Amino acid sequence: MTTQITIPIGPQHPLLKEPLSFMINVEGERVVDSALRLGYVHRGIERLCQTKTYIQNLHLFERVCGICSHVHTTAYCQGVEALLGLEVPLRGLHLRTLMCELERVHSHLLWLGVLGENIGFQTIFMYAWRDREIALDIMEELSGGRVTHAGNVIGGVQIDISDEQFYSIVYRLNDLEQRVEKLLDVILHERTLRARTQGIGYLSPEEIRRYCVVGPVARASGVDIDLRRDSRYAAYGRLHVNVALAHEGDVWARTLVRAREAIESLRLCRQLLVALPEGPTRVRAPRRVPPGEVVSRAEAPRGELVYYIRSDGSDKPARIKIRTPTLTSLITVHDQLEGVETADISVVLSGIDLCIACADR
Amino acid sequence: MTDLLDALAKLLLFPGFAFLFACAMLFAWIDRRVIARLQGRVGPPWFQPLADWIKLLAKEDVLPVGANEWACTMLPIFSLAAVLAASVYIPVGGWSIQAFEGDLIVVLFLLSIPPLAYFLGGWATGGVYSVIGGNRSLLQYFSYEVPFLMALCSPAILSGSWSIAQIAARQSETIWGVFLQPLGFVLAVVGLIGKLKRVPFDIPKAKSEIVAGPLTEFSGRKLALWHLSIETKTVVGIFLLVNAFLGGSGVTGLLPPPVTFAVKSMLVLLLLSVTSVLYARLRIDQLANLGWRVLAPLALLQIAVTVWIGVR
Amino acid sequence: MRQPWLQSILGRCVRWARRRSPWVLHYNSGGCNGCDIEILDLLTPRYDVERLGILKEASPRHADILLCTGPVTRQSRDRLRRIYEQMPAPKWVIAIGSCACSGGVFAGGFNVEGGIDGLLPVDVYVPGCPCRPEAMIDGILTLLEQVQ
Amino acid sequence: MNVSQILAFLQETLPSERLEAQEMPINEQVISLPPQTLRPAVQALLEQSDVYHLSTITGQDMDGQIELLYHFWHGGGLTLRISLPRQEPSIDTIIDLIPGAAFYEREIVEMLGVSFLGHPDPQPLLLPEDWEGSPPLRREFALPEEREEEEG
Repeated sequence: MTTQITIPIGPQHPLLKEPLSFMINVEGERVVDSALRLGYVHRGIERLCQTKTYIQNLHLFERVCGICSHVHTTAYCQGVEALLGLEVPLRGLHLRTLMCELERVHSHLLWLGVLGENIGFQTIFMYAWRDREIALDIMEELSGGRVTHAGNVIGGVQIDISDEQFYSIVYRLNDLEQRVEKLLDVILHERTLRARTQGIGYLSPEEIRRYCVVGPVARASGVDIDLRRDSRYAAYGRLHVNVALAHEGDVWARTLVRAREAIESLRLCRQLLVALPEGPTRVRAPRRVPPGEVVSRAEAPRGELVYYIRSDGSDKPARIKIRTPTLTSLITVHDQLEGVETADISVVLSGIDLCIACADR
Repeated sequence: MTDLLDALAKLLLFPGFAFLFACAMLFAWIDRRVIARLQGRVGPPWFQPLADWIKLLAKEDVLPVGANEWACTMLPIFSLAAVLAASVYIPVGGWSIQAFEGDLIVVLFLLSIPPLAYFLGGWATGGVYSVIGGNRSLLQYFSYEVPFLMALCSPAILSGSWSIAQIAARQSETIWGVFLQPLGFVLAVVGLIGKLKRVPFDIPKAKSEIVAGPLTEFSGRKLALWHLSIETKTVVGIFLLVNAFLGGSGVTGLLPPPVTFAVKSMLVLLLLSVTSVLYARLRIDQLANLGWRVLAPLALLQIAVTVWIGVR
Repeated sequence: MRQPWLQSILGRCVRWARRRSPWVLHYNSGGCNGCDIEILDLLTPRYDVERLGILKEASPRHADILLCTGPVTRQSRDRLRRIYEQMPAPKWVIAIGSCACSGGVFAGGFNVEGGIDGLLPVDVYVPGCPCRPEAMIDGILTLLEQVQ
Repeated sequence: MNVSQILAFLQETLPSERLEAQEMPINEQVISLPPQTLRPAVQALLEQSDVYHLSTITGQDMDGQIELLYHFWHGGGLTLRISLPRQEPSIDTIIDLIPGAAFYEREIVEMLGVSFLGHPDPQPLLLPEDWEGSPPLRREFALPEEREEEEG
């Protein structure tokens, strides 16, 4: 049989939480070709931010993506602070990093749940999201927001932590670590999960390098890049980050990498809390930013996040360019999809951790 | 006249269609509730399946342009009718509406009609997801049906009768099929999961892949009938397994027959619910492999052993 | 079916069923994902809306309530309208989140057309950026109280 | 590999230019290149150094020219700065060297109207197909709000 049919995936499809359109040509049950259409969530943020002041933009950039909201403002604030020549107090840097790591835990657990749902494993979805609530609770307690936190300001953070909170948070982090380890155990041993994810969506290290892929997808193929260790921004210079690596390059390896990263993040959170210095959490920042340009990088849950900021001396940015990690892995989808079964489309797409709001901006 | 009334009451009320409908709602609720509890949730209230059903009945009934309206109306009815017809021959807690020597075969035959209606339903609406779902359901049908049939043959061979009531009676006198033929029971349960399209064999209606499979374009009353047909099929399938492997309503001790039967049915339902919590959905080729490389040979082995025992 | 008493009983049954079995469909027409993951959160153990009979459906044909998140972008506009048209009556729309209500922070962007109500008849507005799951449950229940 | 080494061998590949590295905050080095030397420079980077990761390409509308910034990451930041004329800007594509640049180039095509010579599929990435008017990141493009302000 050589007749091809076209399956539309999206913009509205249960597999996708956000709109994105894939036209997938199928021969029998095998994928022959795929075409991607982005832009359903394109809000023109890079243009819109030029009409807002640096402080208003904090609010906007937090909403580039609702999952990794804190790391967006981290990269943005870090860039603006560099332009201003501000030295953020150590306590502020620690708290900023703490939120980044909590966000990573929440993002990875969220992803694990979505993968579970996409391969028909409802229970994993329920358990991962139940455990994720612990991380959300801690973030809510610190900042007042479950998903967007408004924790970062230019010059530091506007959150602080008291002694009682310290103990309760450490206690809950330990609890969460045990739960994540249990989930990791399931990933390692559950046979149907392995049957669905092993050998699917393979990317070789060479492909990763050629497509400039970042984050857990790259690390699952054995490409060792992690800005937390390589760039040592925020408080990461004071920590020892163990980078989780795998070499299989398939969706299963990505699952493992993400689960191990979540455990490592919880460990980092404890390190950050124990070494939390005394002092102020922020310094005052002027409204106007001197002319100049800066490239600010941070490691989002999905990989390298790049902000390019140029100031012309006014209180509004002249140009801000955001490159989100999802865009890098979207390029590889076409290659990953070629030749897989139609049933595995959902596995491949969830494997790269789609965040269309990030990719479209 | 009284005979006729009696027969009608049996057919329509108990243990006929009304009873089956009530069971379908009850089983659907228990199933959802058990799954929810195992996933750490609360789950729906007891009237949930009924509310869903009434709501669907009262909703607008639309079909996409290009769908075959006649087929789309008739297929859910066919499917439901086949299940109801099968239920007539299955003894429930000691009562049965109809029985004759060989009704097992009739039931098995009638139970294989709904998958075909399901497949045709996918083609009749004509949506992409529906057609793919329909094709998958047919492929799946080929994978589970043979092991399922062979697994249900062995209790019949062992008890020397093709009547469901006879098989159940023989087992409750001697020893339950599940102890004598554990392999056969496992195969029958796996086959039943495939028949009911439950996780891990919910391939034809895989939500994240093809939306809702053949039912994607159905709405309103037709969807309600499809749901009812699937829910009654669950009940009939469970009752069949209870009769064929667990000794039916046979008295095992102190409990009266209807209670025994109810307890056994609940056990099988629990088994189905727990299985659907424990596994991820398989791929269609993985299911075909499982069906033909593992289940079918095992079923053959099972029959061979049964015949050998029967001869001795 | 002409008898008024029969009709009133049937009507009551249907209203009872509709209030207890709202199946929702979710479409993000351009939001930031924050509200979307909170909607998914409704299904999980802490909020578990299945106890209220709420199911998240995959096909527009099965759904009663359309949960819209995000502002309407130019590309999403036609798609959103089509999804709404595919849903069988009676159907309702809930705008979830500030941007679905009014455009929110994204109002004024070159690709953004504003809130959902410029396109579809919205029954309930749930503001918040992002909305808390409790607020969404409250929004759905507010809608159900009005169901006739 | 540090930036002075990179600068040295880039200078070797492009003997006719005078290359200089400027510093940007947060560990970033910027080297300005004329447009026609971009491809040889990228090729040299890929072949002779361990720089392979293109983070992104930023395009911006400066006063007299369109600027493209190719941001690389190799343990430190390296940015290649290219200036193009505002009228019909065009430059050679690099996606045959770095396939990962495909989306970034497409975005610059639609957002700034720069054409990439040799790009196999330069259709819009984010904007709707029926987009009319000037590319949204050009200076002459005004948001509805800004238009009202100008008129009012």
